[in-house]
Amino acid sequence: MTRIILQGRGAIKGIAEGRALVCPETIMGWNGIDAKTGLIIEKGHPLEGACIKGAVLILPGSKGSNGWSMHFHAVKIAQVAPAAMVFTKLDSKAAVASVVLDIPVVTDLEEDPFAFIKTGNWVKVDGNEGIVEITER
Amino acid sequence: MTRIILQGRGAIKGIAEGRALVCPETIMGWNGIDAKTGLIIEKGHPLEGACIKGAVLILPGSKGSNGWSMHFHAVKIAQVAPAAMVFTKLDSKAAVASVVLDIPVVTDLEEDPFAFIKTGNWVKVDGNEGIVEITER
Amino acid sequence: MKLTDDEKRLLDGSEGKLKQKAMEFIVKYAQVLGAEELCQVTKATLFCGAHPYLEVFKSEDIDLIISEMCFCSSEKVILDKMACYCQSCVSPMDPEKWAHLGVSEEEYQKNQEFLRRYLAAGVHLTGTCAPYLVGFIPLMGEHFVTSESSVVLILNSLWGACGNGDGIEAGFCAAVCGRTPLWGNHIMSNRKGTHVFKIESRSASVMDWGLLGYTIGRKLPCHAIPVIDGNFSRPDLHKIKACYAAMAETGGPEMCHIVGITPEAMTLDQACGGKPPRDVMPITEEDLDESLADVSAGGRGEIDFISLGCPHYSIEEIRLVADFLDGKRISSQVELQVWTVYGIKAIADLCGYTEKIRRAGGVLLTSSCPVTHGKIPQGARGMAFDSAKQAHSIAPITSAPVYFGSAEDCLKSALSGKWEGR
Amino acid sequence: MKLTDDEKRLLDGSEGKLKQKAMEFIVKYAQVLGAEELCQVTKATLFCGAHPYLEVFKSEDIDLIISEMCFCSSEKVILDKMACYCQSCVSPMDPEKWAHLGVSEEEYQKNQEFLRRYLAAGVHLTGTCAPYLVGFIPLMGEHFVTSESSVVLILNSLWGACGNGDGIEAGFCAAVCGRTPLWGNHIMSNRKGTHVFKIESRSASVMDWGLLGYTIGRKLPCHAIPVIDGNFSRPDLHKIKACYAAMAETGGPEMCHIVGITPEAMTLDQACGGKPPRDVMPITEEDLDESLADVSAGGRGEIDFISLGCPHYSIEEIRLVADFLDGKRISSQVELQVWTVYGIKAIADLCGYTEKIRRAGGVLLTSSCPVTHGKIPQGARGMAFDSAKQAHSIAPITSAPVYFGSAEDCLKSALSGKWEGR
Ligand code: F3S
Ligand code: F3S
Repeated sequence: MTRIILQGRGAIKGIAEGRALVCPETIMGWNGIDAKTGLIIEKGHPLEGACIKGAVLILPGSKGSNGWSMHFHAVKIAQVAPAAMVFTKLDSKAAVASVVLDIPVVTDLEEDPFAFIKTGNWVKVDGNEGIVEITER
Repeated sequence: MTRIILQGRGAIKGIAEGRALVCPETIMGWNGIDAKTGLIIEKGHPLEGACIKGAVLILPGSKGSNGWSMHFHAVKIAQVAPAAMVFTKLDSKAAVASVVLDIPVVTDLEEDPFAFIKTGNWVKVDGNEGIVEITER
Repeated sequence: MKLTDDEKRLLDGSEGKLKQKAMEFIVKYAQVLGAEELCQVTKATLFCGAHPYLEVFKSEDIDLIISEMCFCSSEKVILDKMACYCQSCVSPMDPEKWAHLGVSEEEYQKNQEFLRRYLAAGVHLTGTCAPYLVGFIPLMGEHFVTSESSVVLILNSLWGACGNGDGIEAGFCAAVCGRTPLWGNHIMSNRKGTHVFKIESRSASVMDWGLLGYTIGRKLPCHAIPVIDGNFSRPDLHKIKACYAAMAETGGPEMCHIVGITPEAMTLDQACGGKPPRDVMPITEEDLDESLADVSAGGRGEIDFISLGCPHYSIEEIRLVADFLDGKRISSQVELQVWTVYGIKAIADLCGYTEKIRRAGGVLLTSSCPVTHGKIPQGARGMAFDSAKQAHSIAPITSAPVYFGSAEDCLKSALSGKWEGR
Repeated sequence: MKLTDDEKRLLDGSEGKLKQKAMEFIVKYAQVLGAEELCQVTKATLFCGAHPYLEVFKSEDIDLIISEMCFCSSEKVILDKMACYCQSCVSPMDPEKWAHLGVSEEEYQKNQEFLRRYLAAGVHLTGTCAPYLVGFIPLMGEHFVTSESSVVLILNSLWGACGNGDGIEAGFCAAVCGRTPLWGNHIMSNRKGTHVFKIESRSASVMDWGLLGYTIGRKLPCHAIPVIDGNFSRPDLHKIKACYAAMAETGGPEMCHIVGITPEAMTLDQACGGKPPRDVMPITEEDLDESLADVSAGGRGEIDFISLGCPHYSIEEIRLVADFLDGKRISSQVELQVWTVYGIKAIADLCGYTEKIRRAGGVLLTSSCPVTHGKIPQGARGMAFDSAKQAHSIAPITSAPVYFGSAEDCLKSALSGKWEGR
């Protein structure tokens, strides 16, 4: 069991942990996530069928419609929200989704998170300190 | 009796002569000329009440609405058109009015026509050669 | 003159008599200007309808009238097809509420007959002097023609599109053959500012911007391109259209840079093309007051005619009127007209704004304006407008005192029947 | 974070609970971004109506729904007044022909109830994803928010106005407190191109430009700003909106320079801010063909649903459809929808375009689109669109083959009932 620590900027405060869902191509909002179940439904997405509930999403940013945040909002209301999120870099849609979800978010990491985090890793996101801690197991 | 010759560019061909109406501030189209009589009706214009029929208009250019040419067009249909026109410099509205009236027009004079031509002078406009000939009497 | 093969075909009649006549006009126009080639026109607003100026041409044959008055052709040509995206400008009446304006059935039918000709040839009946409010959006460097002077200023200055003031006939000819002389504003390097106006006056309200435009138009020599610089507060589209409409009324500019706002004027230096301006003039509070005194009768005289919406109102401007009037009732002696685009009125209907204005005693009208229809009340005791352009154009054709003020001044006056502005 | 005194008052509740909640959201949003101050928002398009995404929130109390879903406030706040010029974006139905779409009376009433709330607070019910077609015109440097991704691209790129993609909640909050973080596209120096696309492919038609946008969106990395350069033929607004809508669908850009056309990109060098781009990619015929194969099923399958007007059609685009269909009759198996803005449809009514489309068997609708209302026919055998965006968004929610082609391809298919495009 190795433990890796990445330093970044805490965008939303709080500490949470969960299983990583790593999406190097990000997820679409519209037709990307089923609001009621939290399942990834984007056609051809490597994680199609995975559930974001309680997971730690590792994303480069957002894509597609200006409704990106609203789909995460719906997911939150349906109580299938992720536990935390890590962004390579924030764009405005990703930032709004972060505020809406109000879960720990870290961004602007000193190293590329996609080089260190694999789907299934246990990841702890500390939005207070801007730290992402990865446990491979 | 002196005779002065100004050289310019012939914009519309043909030769015509008449009494000069000199308008250093030009004339408005809309509310500037009465289409049926050819009378200058612009309030406060130095030549208010003068008739453009058969006259040689000396103008710096156009002013006001894009309907400038259409008022001269109406004047032409009503057979109260001027005989010729002299412009310091053509703008697009003055050029369209020139085409519409299809009377001799000279522009781009080597000297300032307002320095040489007074209302009432007899002026011959030669659009073929680009010459304006002024007879003071 | 350099003509392309397509242009030669238009000129030699291969594309029909109409296009030939139009092309002949455009080529002659180009020669008068000294232009060496033509450019392609892709958008046009045209002065369609049974306008009073057509009455000098005595004929019952509408095709003959159009041939002569639009295409300068004494030979009859049939207007069958436009070459580009065309919209109609204002006509002399509202397409539905014409009777309200005192238009006779006969006048209405005649106007309809004209409009139907243009429609059949492909001209959208938008009926507006604010075509940009319903999607008339040329891009930077795109060539347009228009029958409305404020539209020339707005599209050139705000969007970097290219158009000259031309004239009604040149507009029709260009729209039919798809060409206009490559001259003036159609050449980017000709569009540099020559006269800089340093704003030192107020510039907060739509009314302030109307007075600014009026003042600049007054002070500007012929053939000059003004640059608005100095201490002004950032305008929006409503202020810009009030400003440019007034400016085109008192002066002749077709391009007006606003430093930091219009795209060819991100800096003063860019606006002037890196050259020193020919003149730099301040615009002071006193200048604005002088303009106000020029365009508006002072005092608290009786008002019985008020018209808002010059250039035509946007949906937001209509809402401000509707909100002001909501639950109020205007003076019974006052006729209050609010002018907009047909399509924008539809949105106002849906939003309930039209009804709020109606209940208060006013009326929302489209596709014309008092200056254009000319049916202003005889023997009015006083008229008020929130447009310096409209006030300035109406003054010579009425003996009533004409007042200019803000929309709110006008609305307050509608309630009291007396001028409530400055 | 630097807040002005006015902003502090908004935040401390002096301006009421609603503005406080909105301001709290905006400040938090700014902090997440790392923005140091806010800027003033003067124009907004907002996602109003009883949208399906709201259904996760189980409540009959519309104020509670709006509080949570628009303002992220679990406490009830009353939406009483917007702080700037606001228009509604698409809602899930046509305001008049909703029954035609299979919307129930109950759904209609619920939508109306939502819309009335927004209207009362000052939101114009324009109901469109093409707000610029009815006068939504921010100037260069003016700050706007919008719920529609193609609008972000168009207003930033074409007019130099300033907006980010944000999100629905951020849009509502900004429109209510009049502020948004001064970050991203709101800062002129952040808007420089990073990735240059050299066009080597066809670029003549609206369809070509749709494929261009689709392709650039596919190829573009996250957080990049594309620059269109190379050999393309000059686009007009119709081509631009097809291009940008597709680009925002397949990628995430919010600014896209077009060299020589968009005002911040008069030269390639200006577009890139004088720096070498991070990448230069060609766009070839093969790229466009690949995109076409990706977005459109091939072959000549049966078609029973066709929708045009994404983004909403302009009056000119409607006329082209009306002229094509005039005197023809579409296949009885085909439902042909043409979508536009409510105000533009009014002009189409006046011009007789609506009637020509109706007589041919099609229908002109407003204020929504198939992607938004979701009422696409169950068990359709094939669907066709002239928008790469619409085709791409519909594909995942239907099992029918989805075709993309030109408007003409779609109209020919409407006549034959079979796909007539490539
Ligand atoms: S045409 Fe329009 S610009 Fe004013 S004078 Fe009439 S409302
Ligand atoms: S909202 Fe508009 S942009 Fe297209 S997907 Fe619908 S028509």
